[in-house]
Amino acid sequence: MKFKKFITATAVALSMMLSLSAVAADTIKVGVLHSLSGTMAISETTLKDTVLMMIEEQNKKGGLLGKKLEAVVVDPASNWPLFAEKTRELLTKEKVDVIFGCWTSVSRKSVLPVIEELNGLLFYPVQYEGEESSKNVFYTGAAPNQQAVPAVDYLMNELEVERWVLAGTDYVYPRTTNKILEAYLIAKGVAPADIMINYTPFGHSDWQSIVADVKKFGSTGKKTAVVSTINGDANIPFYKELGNQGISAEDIPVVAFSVGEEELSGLDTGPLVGHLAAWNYFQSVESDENEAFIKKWKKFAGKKRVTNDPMEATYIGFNMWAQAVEKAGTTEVDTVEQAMIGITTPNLTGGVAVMNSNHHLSKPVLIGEIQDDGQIETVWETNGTVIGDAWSDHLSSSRNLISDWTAPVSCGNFNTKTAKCSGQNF
Amino acid sequence: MTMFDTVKQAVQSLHTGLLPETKHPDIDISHQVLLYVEGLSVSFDGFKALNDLNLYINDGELRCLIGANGAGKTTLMDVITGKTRPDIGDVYFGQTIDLLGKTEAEIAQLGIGRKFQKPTVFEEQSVFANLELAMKVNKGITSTLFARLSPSELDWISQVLDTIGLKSHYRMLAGALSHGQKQWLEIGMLLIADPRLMLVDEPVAGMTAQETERTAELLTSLAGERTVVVVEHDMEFVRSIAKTVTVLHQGSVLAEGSMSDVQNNPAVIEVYLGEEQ
Amino acid sequence: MSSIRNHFSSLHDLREKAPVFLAVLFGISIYASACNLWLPEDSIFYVSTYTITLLGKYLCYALLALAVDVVWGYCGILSLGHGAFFALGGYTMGMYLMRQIGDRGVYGDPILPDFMVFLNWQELPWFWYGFDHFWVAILAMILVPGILAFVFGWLAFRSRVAGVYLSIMTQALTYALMLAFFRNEMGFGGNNGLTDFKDLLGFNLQSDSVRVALFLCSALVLALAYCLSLLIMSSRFGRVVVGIRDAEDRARFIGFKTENYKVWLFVYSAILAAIAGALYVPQVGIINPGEFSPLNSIEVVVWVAVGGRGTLYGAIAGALLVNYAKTRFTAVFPEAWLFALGALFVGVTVFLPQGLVGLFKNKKLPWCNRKKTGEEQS
Amino acid sequence: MREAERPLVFLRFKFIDFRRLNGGIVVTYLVKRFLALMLLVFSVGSLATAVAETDLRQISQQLVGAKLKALPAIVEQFETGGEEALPLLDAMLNGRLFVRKSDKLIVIAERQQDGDYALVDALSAESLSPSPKKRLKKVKVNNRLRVQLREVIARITLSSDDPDIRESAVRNMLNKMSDRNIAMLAQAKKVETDSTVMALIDLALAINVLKTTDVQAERLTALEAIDGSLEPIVFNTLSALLAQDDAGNNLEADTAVRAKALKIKDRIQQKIDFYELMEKLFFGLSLGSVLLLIATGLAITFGVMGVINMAHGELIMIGAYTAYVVQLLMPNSLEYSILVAIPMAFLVAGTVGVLIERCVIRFLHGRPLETLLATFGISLILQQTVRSIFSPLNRQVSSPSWLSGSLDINPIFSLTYNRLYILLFALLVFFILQLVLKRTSLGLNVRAVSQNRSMAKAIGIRTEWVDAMTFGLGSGIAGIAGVALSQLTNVGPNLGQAYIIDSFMVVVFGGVGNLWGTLVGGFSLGILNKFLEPVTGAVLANIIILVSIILFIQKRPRGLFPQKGRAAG
Repeated sequence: MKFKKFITATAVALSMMLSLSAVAADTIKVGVLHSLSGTMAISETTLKDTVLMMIEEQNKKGGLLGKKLEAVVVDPASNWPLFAEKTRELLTKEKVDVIFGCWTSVSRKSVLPVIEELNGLLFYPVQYEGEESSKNVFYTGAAPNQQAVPAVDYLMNELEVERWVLAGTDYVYPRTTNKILEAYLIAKGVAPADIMINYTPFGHSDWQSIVADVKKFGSTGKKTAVVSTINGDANIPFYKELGNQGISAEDIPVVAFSVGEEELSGLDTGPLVGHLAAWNYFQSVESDENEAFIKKWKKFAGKKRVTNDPMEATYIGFNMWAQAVEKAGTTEVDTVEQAMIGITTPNLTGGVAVMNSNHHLSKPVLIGEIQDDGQIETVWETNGTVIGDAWSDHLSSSRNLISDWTAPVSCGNFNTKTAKCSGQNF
Repeated sequence: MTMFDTVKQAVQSLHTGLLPETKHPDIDISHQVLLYVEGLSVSFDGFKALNDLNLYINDGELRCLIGANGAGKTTLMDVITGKTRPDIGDVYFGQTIDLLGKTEAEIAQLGIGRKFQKPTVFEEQSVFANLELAMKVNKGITSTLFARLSPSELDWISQVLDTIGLKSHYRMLAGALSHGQKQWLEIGMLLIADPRLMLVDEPVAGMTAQETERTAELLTSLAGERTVVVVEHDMEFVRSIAKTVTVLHQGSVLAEGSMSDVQNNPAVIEVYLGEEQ
Repeated sequence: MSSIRNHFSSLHDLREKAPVFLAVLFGISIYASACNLWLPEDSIFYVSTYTITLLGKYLCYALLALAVDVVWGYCGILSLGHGAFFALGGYTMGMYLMRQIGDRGVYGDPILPDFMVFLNWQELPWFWYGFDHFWVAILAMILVPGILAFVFGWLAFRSRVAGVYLSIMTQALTYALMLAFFRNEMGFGGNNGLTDFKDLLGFNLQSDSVRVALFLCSALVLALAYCLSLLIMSSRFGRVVVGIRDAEDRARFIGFKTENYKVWLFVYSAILAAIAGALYVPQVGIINPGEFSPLNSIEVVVWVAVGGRGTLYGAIAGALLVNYAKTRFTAVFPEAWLFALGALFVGVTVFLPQGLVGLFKNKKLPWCNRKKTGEEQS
Repeated sequence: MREAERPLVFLRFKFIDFRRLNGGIVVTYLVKRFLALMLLVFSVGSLATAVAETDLRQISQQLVGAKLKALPAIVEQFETGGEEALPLLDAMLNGRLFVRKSDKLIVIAERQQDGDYALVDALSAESLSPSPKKRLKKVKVNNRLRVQLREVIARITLSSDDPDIRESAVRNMLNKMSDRNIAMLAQAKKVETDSTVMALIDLALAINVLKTTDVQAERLTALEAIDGSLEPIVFNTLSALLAQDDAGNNLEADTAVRAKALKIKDRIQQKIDFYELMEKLFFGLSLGSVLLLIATGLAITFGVMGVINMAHGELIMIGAYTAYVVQLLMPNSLEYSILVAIPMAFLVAGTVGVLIERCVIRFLHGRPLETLLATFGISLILQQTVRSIFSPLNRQVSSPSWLSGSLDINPIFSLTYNRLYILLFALLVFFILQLVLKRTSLGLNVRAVSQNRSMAKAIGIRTEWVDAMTFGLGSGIAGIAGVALSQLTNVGPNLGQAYIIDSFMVVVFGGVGNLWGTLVGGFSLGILNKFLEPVTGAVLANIIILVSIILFIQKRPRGLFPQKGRAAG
């Protein structure tokens, strides 16, 4: 008898531990998949807060389709396999209707198979290396042609740069970006000897030799610039070393793609002043939308908080999704996905963002100089917007690929030469 | 049956092939000498622990080494068993086997057993397992992986347990034994390994008078059959077992001879016994 | 006294200890699998695929913990680099899975994995050859970590590097490997690692039944590894190893070439870790250099310490418990996880050197006691 | 390569035509002289007519509301203002030039502690009442303008009284050899008294001669004048002289000039090679000094006490955060806060160390592996604590001015001050520590306990106290290392983790229990790294070093300088 009872008790306990059925509710669930701990928490926590702010605001407006929005926040802890696991949790356990999340490329790559398998919807708000277009993902950050290429154009045309240092952290985004830039520069007639490429590990802090090399490279009398895809932590020591070795922004300007207001806040920006950053948004941009957004953000998150480009991308992504849901009248993924294409919403720089059929946005490109108060002042911008290009035209491997999620192509990587769509699971 | 008989019987049974024979390489003792130590010097950081030491141990002999602390007794044992490499000198086992190039395990497998100054047994394992591990069997990995105790091995362990008086404690963890019992266990581990040469470092420390007496008997009974080198501070004990005594002083041999010879040696009296009296 | 012979045979231990463990392990796995496969989704007993995958992951961690326990708990070799073997095993499996993608990659290249295409590599590096065959991957999974462990162990143990030195060296080893695998030139996908797997042996990795099968497979392998380790540890070999842990000099002076034993055990453990890694990768769907990070390896050690080192089931229980706690904890209170983990480290080492298992042992649960005294009398 | 002011372009073309004529050399020379004369008259004239302040004010008022594109023309006008305009230009260069919105006055603003800005009239230098930032509008400046500003400032300061300022002015013009600048330099040469500045001017003129003249004798003399100079421009000029076109033909026709240039270039190249070696050595020593600093504390806790302190990195981090907090507490004296931070960091990290020892480590005596795990747990807790208090964002400790910039030994070899000071500081810390261990009673006790604990206890040394103090000492030094690191890298919760493996490697490589080993180990690893890096890249260099240490330890398990003796056996 006792034994039987024991068995039953164990079985009940087991099923309690293992099976947790979700309670159906009449809310629309929004998954937030940003690391709140670990190395990426610094950057990602801000985006989590942005999504929460947007949800709060949307709920004040009465929610969507007559339902309230409910945020489901999980912490993938900067651990890439955990991103996949948490995505599965969000989609199968929590049954969220959309996910806003990821920062690093590797986290997106980790999430991708799961989100495609379970047919979820992900909004990815960070500038990235391109070379991807999934049916289930909308890329609201910049593709290389919306950040790197225009920045190089600016340096070449406005600052008459002739010699190029492409310095980056050794991971896929800098690798791809530099590959694209190298091809681009050579196509523009820059001699290979005038391009120096350098990779450093994450968190590199001893920049003495590299900066000395850059100095040497730049002392041949030709105007030299550094195109930096150096990641996060490694930046400050890099700029400091530049300053200490007597290289000023006028001598050798550095244009960075991953240094934004958030990274600069609270820092002594002395050594960085005059160096450049290329983004699609700066907090300093003067527009009504931006002013309102900054005000809301400071009210929501605190007076000292700054805004940055991935936040704008999140803002645009969220607004577009809300519009698409209203337009589709449902949160069902396939319908929303189709409804998304062609949606327009005001961006924060006074223009309009359009979601293109390749799941990438049209964005303006801004080049700014870093100021001593940690803000970035626009010094140049593109005329109008640039359409995000999922597959770079400058890489031999992807030259023939296009992405178009409307019929009749309906493919993320359609080879225009062979007229074939490869690598899709559906 | 006295314990000598037990041991002798056990040793005989071993030799008559009860145990799977692991062959000792032939040790050439044509000159009666089992262990040659010649011109041995060891220094630590400038301190000469052994200084041009010469020592010859005959086969079957029971030799006592005495000397003040720091005289080099333990270092000598370390060198013989391969733990310490000398700066210069030779150590030969028999006529032909050079011990210096060999590791501890190889030396042990040649038939040189050692008991440490501080009793060292496998504390987390039972007395039985301690003896099992020390037994003279193939020590290779494959054979230990698939080893099963044969009845004769079991008997052999049982006899040694009797000899060392731990029969009733065979399941006990060695760590739970008293200091004296650990000494016995370690002696048992020496016995069961069936060594040709036994190096015994302070065997009676921590033993009662009675146990000391038994140890003395045991060691004397072992001599002849095997060669025993004992290091001991307890003069009474040394006197009771020793035929030949070697006095070490500052890393070299000061005197050698019978106990009484040594006791009357003026040099010894000055540096060692003199201090004691 | 004659009973002792039985007691000293490995099979005895297996008969004694394994059945309970196996019953619990298989009971839970089969229950969960059945609930997943045959119950409708709205049943309250339904176990989601998410849970299955999670459990599968735990089992892989448990196997890794077992591997660490074998060297640390039994032989006193504290390896802070077992994550390296785990990751290497994972990479070999990942390479196989990568090759299985074939021309279904985004660039549609029939041979080159995507990351090679976009790094402009023209042909497959030599070390990727053969990985389209499962058996090559399996062979590599055993050989690569095995040989690494052998070379490292052979060098380290022969020159008597031990204790904390060895721990620091193992940590340096995994750190060096992490840096190496981060490099894109290495040809293992750099920081992104290997991902977007499609199928394994022709089965679609994303189908529920394959996930369940993988989970059951993990359970089976864990059970096998447990039994094998139990056999080894209760053989004379196991006693030698424990002897080496407690008094290495003594073991040497009774004729054991301890370094050989250690190398052997280290290689065995590395292979177990590699198998764990290989099972882990298809279940979580990604392998990247983060797995080499020294922090991961140290975390494994704490699982073992929490469970109780020197007992195989302790290590397994520790891995399952800590990971379950981690999943729960990080969901509720992410900020505090590091505090909890840190406190666990300190608490266990200071107050529970024997781990949770030790807690039960010291309490002298009635049935343990009875058995012991009973045997004492026989 | 040749830069010319726009109005001169036409003439320059003419002049090239002249050169093409056979026997036109003399004519060319005359034209050149003529041009110089013209410019001279122009510039002297502009300097002579010192512009009254009112005119300057007029110019400066154009800045109000000016677009970025209009600014270069305005800046150009300031040159006529001479030294009067310098403060304004300097402020503009540094982004401190503002327009007061109320009266459109151009002011130089400096942020005060209370957040308001102290204002000074940009031209009259008259102090004005402070104003909040809202009421000011910054005069925009970008890189292009900065370049121009520097040139204008250089031209103005060419006649400065201070030879150092003149030197930097000449150096600035060296890289912008317009004919106008050359003319100014030639003029300045006549009145120059300082030999260094004179040499630089000569150099500039000589390079100009090389570029513009065909007279062999003059060019050879010019080559002589630039011989041995390490200015990059000299090397570039020589390279240009020796350059070949795509077909392999020499661009320079004059073989004598070429031969001489080649000789000089080789000589300079040799020097450059030598200084590059020196530079690498310095980089290596500098990296080594960082390694030494982070490892010294560990050498004490690990080497002397045998405690594996995995929280060592976090103690370094605590030191760095202490520097940050000290800086927050003394916002008025940023220049010296770092000096205050050093003893503070020692105390704070030392106290934390003592706490760790008292609360955890003493229970784990003789169980090194457990200590390793427990201290690792502590490191996680410390990290998360810091993250909770200071946020996960990186904090930055700003560098005082005496720690910024570099000591220029010659144009191609300079030592950055922060690295230089850290190198000296590391050595200082090391030797003080040696003194403490050798000469004080604490040191004696520490050594006694480390060699024979029970004996030390028996003779009445309070081993527990000594343990705590030793651990505190090691931790305190880790804290000091943190202050030094705060000058080099980010101060963040992960700071410690980045260094823990490195510091263990140094200690193990150098030999545990031997501080000298740590010194040699740190420096040799640093130098090795910096010599490998250019060949293999930073990542591979790191890997190679790690692997070689692993192999080295197999060969010499006790490191470079093993502790000998029976105790070690």
